[in-house]
Amino acid sequence: MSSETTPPVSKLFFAEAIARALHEAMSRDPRVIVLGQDVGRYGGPYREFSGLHAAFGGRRVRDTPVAEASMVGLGVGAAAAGLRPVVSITYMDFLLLGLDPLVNYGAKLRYKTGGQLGAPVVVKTTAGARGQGVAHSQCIESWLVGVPGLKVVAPSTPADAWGLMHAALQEDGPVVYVDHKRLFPTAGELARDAVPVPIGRAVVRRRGADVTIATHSYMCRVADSAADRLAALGVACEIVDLRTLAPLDVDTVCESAARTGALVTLEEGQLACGIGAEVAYRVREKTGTMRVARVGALPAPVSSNPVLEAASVPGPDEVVEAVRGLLRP
Amino acid sequence: MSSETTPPVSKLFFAEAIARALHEAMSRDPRVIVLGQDVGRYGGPYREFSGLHAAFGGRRVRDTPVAEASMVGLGVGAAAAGLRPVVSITYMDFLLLGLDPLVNYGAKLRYKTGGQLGAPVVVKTTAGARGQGVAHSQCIESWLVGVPGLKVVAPSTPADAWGLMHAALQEDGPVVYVDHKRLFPTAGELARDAVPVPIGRAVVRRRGADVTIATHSYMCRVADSAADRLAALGVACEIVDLRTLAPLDVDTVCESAARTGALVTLEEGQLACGIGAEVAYRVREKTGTMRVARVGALPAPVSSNPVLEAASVPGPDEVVEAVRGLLRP
Amino acid sequence: MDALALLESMMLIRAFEEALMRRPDHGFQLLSSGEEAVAVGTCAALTSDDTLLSSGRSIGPALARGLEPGPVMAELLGRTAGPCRGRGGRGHLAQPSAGYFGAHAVVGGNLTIAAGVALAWQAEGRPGVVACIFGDGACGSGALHEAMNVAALWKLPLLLVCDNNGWSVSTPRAEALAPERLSDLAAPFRMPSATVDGMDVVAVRDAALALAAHVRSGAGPAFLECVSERFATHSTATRETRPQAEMAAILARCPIRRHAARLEAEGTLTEALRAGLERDVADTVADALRYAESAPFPDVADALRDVV
Amino acid sequence: MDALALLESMMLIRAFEEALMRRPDHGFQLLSSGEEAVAVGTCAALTSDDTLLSSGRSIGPALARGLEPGPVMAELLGRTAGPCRGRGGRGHLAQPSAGYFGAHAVVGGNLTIAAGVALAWQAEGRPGVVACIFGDGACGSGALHEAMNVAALWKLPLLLVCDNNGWSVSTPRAEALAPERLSDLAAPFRMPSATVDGMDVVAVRDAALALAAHVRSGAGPAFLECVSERFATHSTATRETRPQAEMAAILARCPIRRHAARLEAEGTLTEALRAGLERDVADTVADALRYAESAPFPDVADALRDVV
Ligand SMILES: Cc1ncc(C[n+]2csc(CCOP(=O)(O)OP(=O)(O)O)c2C)c(N)n1
Ligand SMILES: Cc1ncc(C[n+]2csc(CCOP(=O)(O)OP(=O)(O)O)c2C)c(N)n1
Ligand SMILES: [Mg+2]
Ligand SMILES: [Mg+2]
Repeated sequence: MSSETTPPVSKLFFAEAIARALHEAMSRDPRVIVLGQDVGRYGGPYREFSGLHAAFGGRRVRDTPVAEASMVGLGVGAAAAGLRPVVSITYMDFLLLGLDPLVNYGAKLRYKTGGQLGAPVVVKTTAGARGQGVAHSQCIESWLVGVPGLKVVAPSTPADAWGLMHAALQEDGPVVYVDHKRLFPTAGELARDAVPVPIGRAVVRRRGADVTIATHSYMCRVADSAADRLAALGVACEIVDLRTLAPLDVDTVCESAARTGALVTLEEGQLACGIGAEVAYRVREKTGTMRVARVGALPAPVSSNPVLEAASVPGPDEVVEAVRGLLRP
Repeated sequence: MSSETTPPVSKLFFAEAIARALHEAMSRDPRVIVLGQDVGRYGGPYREFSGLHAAFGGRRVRDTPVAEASMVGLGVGAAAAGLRPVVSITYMDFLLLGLDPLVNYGAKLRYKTGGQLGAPVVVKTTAGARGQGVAHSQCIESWLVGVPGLKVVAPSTPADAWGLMHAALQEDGPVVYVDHKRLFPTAGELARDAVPVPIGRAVVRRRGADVTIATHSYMCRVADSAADRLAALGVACEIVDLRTLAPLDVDTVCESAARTGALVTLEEGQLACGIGAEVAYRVREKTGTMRVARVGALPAPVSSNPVLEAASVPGPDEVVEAVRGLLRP
Repeated sequence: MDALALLESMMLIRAFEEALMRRPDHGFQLLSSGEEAVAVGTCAALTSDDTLLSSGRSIGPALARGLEPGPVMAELLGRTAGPCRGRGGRGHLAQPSAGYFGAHAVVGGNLTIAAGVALAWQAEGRPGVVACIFGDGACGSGALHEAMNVAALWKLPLLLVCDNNGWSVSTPRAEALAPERLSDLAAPFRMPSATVDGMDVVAVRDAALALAAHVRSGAGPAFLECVSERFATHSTATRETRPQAEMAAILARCPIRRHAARLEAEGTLTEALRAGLERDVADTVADALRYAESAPFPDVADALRDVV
Repeated sequence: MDALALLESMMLIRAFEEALMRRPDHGFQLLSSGEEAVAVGTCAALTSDDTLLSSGRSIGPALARGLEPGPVMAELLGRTAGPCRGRGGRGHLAQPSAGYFGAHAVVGGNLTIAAGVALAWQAEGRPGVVACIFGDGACGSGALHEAMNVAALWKLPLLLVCDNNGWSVSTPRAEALAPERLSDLAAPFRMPSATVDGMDVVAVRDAALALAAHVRSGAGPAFLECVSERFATHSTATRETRPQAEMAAILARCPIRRHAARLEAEGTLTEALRAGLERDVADTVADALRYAESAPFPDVADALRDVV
């Protein structure tokens, strides 16, 4: 009877949030197409493209050969020619095969043509470790952050998965959309009147007065577990979810770190020349001196071996230890 | 008559130093081969392979198709099977095409096989801007620094070009050897009794009490020009040539920066998640607070247009400005 | 390799995988069941001079190549008694000392590596053949083109074996690859090629022998396409997309039953002999499991070993 | 395009490059001299519905496609009056509004991009053909394989034109590519192909017309190999490796003289007509130079424009 019968939020899984955003965007904009391995009837390795083939058919939701170089090239070229392709590269490790068209062409297209052409492609790919071994676990977001002309987003919640996909599809240039194997089955809420998540805006996920943890993607959940443990020890963590890695919202991190006086960066990828190094540099540039620690993977490949995998990627233990080390007087 | 008739040093150009090191290594070790585009009779785009084809023939100095993915794959595979290939990837931009075999296979091979196999390949490639445009000018050393299992060297003088090539050829795993278009015609001296340059050891190129400039490759020369200008203004710069980017010799930078009290990092590549961010982080980690500034490319592609190229990559002006900004009371 | 040995080798792979599947702790696996004849037939053409590389669907190739089942099982279960100390796992199983240069889980990723191994062998004057088994999916990748071109140009001792099981995860080969036969891809490079029934181990072995002889002669690479069937889902972690009715027809094409029937018809295989083989294979698998179970997981400190 | 127009178009490219070479301030260039017939013959088969992509050897393709010589000259000299505001230069010259989607200086790099453009056009129901000119060198790259496979599978409106000038910098085509004819590479993908004399503009045009008609019909891609000669060094910054005697024979195969001789023999071209064409072309080039010279270099602040 009243409008209250429609709840103001819906519950959904991360994978569903991607599919929903794509469904909405494809309904609205005939230029949006999806290219990828097993994105069609199969619905994507994590069901994140579920229902799209049924709704939009095989010409807009295309299964491709296992040929990442051409998949990215096709997406970039089609984008330059007027479509808005979403290219699914199953794992970020395979993006290495498609970096030439993405970096050497797509990211530079607007610049090199003096604004005549642009390549509004969304390359959606999945990072992170979950038992799949050395060539299926890597997080190389930090490489992309230094490529002028590229934007990089990395949602950690279903709402952001939805909102950042919509935002990415409204960009004029290439966007790499990085999700994470361990996020797909996580659930969350999406407001019925949700709007796209602005690219370039971090968000404070948890308030706390003692230390700021700046992180992204699945590591937001690790940070949260660590924060729970630290809370029990009397340490209140503030968690900043970067959400967008390029451009990076340094201001939000600075505001938080200025409040707490201490910053821990947390990433699943390698520390060397990583996201943490960049965040730390830029925060200190603005705040002057700042106590900083960073947490990331061990400098080693990530094995599919459960013992070794757990040892090499950061978990709550490492975060707790880093925070305690930093706050030790 | 006496041994003094043989001068203790010889003068040579950077390109010659590479060819000489390879000639020596190939004479000594039949496992060393060279693979690359136009490395044979032509002697390499910058004559850096000059004379090798004549000396060792077409089976050890092989021209390849323009197919970087397979060039790196061949080199890595041949290395794993017992050779010590040097693969020439003309420009670092094209290394993007070969990152899958290098990063997903070569760098992880020793680890994933539990030490059964390794891939002692040297991927020699040329970075930097010199009028060749958006897809022929990039410096992506920072990407490689975060790949466990890879070493990365970047000589700035003929002696180091010689010494690091020898060192790279003695490694048990893959090494990326990054030179620079603007270095090939530069000259320098090489001691007759020179020994390989240890991988992982930076060197102080210029002594000065006021500020440390940590840099590598061609930017060492830019730093030196800036230091000359700053000397005229009464500022004494110490220049640390990193030489090896992975592993990074943080100690040498720290010692210098501890003496001077101020650090400027300088790289030709992008700042975001770059070498400077990493050096700055690790120096501060060791020295506590430290005044730091970083200098790198503008966040834009590098055009072949001379005006735009000069504007986008760092030159002495930017270094002078950064140093003065940092030392301003 | 004689006809009975071919049968036993295929039976071992099947039994090994069945035992592995009964365990809850295998992570997930890419099974070779249905495709045993491709691995076994190929390996029957290889000698101890040769080496083998494969895709991440590695159990069949590794066992067919003659690796000890115990260490293979240990590797798949993450134990340090595996040849890669339990860190390679299914996707990166390797034992070069046993003629298995290794699996690589990047589709198409082993093709240029294999060409590089062949280049080293040529340079060293070694007599062997480098064989690389890859899926139909890998035929879409540019790496195949680059590897074929350079192998043909340089006459590398490379035997390319495409295990065309008709699928790349959920995508049928016809929707991913334009050529009529995948062996057609070899034609422009002027290398000999053949397409054979990959469910017939003798056909695979004979074609592999013929093509390997060409490679062994120094005349350059060759390409063998084996048309096979995947009995299981793509991996044990992926959904089946093929209708049940279709699956029944597929499973009916079992390469083991087919070869056994042939041997029975020929009189080479008796009921008793077959029962004996089954027992042997079961014992071998049981031993392998015991061997693997008795070995420890790696230590946490191992995570930083053998990195550089 | 009539026979005289073909001649004039080739003459313009030659005169344009000669004028450019007389300048000290062109940085360095990859010239199309000797290969004019490939660009002109191909473009003669294209309509305003179509678009063209090329390798970094872009002057011939751009002018043959009908771009204004003034802006092209401005682009090559780094002036803002170029279509890319002087920032693309030789390697990345582009003017999509004029049917030239652009050059890309990564060898083979435009192949999958062109397939993507063709995909967009197919999706939008546009009638045009997407033509991509690439060198023999690009035939070694896996991108060609991937682009051909997907174009054939999806019946993309893609015309692949290989300008086989026999060299990749200093490496002869025979030492880089195993196939007998490069058009053989198209065969496994079941697309029509042809190899023609790339020094004969009429042969190129006719073959391009026939293959473009196939593409235009919606039947999918086609592959045209044009065997040509490079008159200059790889780039004006690289060394010549071909012996002088060989060069004389090569230069004697001039596609412009050949076409002119044919037209003279047919009576279509008179001495006066030819002199008139030469004057026209010279005037056009002189105008182009004036246009370019009168335009400024970009401002330093431009370095941060149009990045994202
Ligand atoms: C470069 C790359 N892309 C995607 C994947 C994910 N993937 C793993 S196996 C597979 C299917 C490969 O099909 P095929 O080559 O036919 O081998 P099969 O699984 O049928 O044995 C895919 C797409 C991968 N491992 N590597
Ligand atoms: C991927 C890549 N590798 C190497 C180069 C360097 N390079 C520029 S042009 C060229 C030769 C290409 O030969 P071809 O394709 O036959 O074209 P041509 O120069 O003969 O017109 C090479 C190797 C490049 N631009 N891109
Ligand atoms: Mg398959
Ligand atoms: Mg050529």
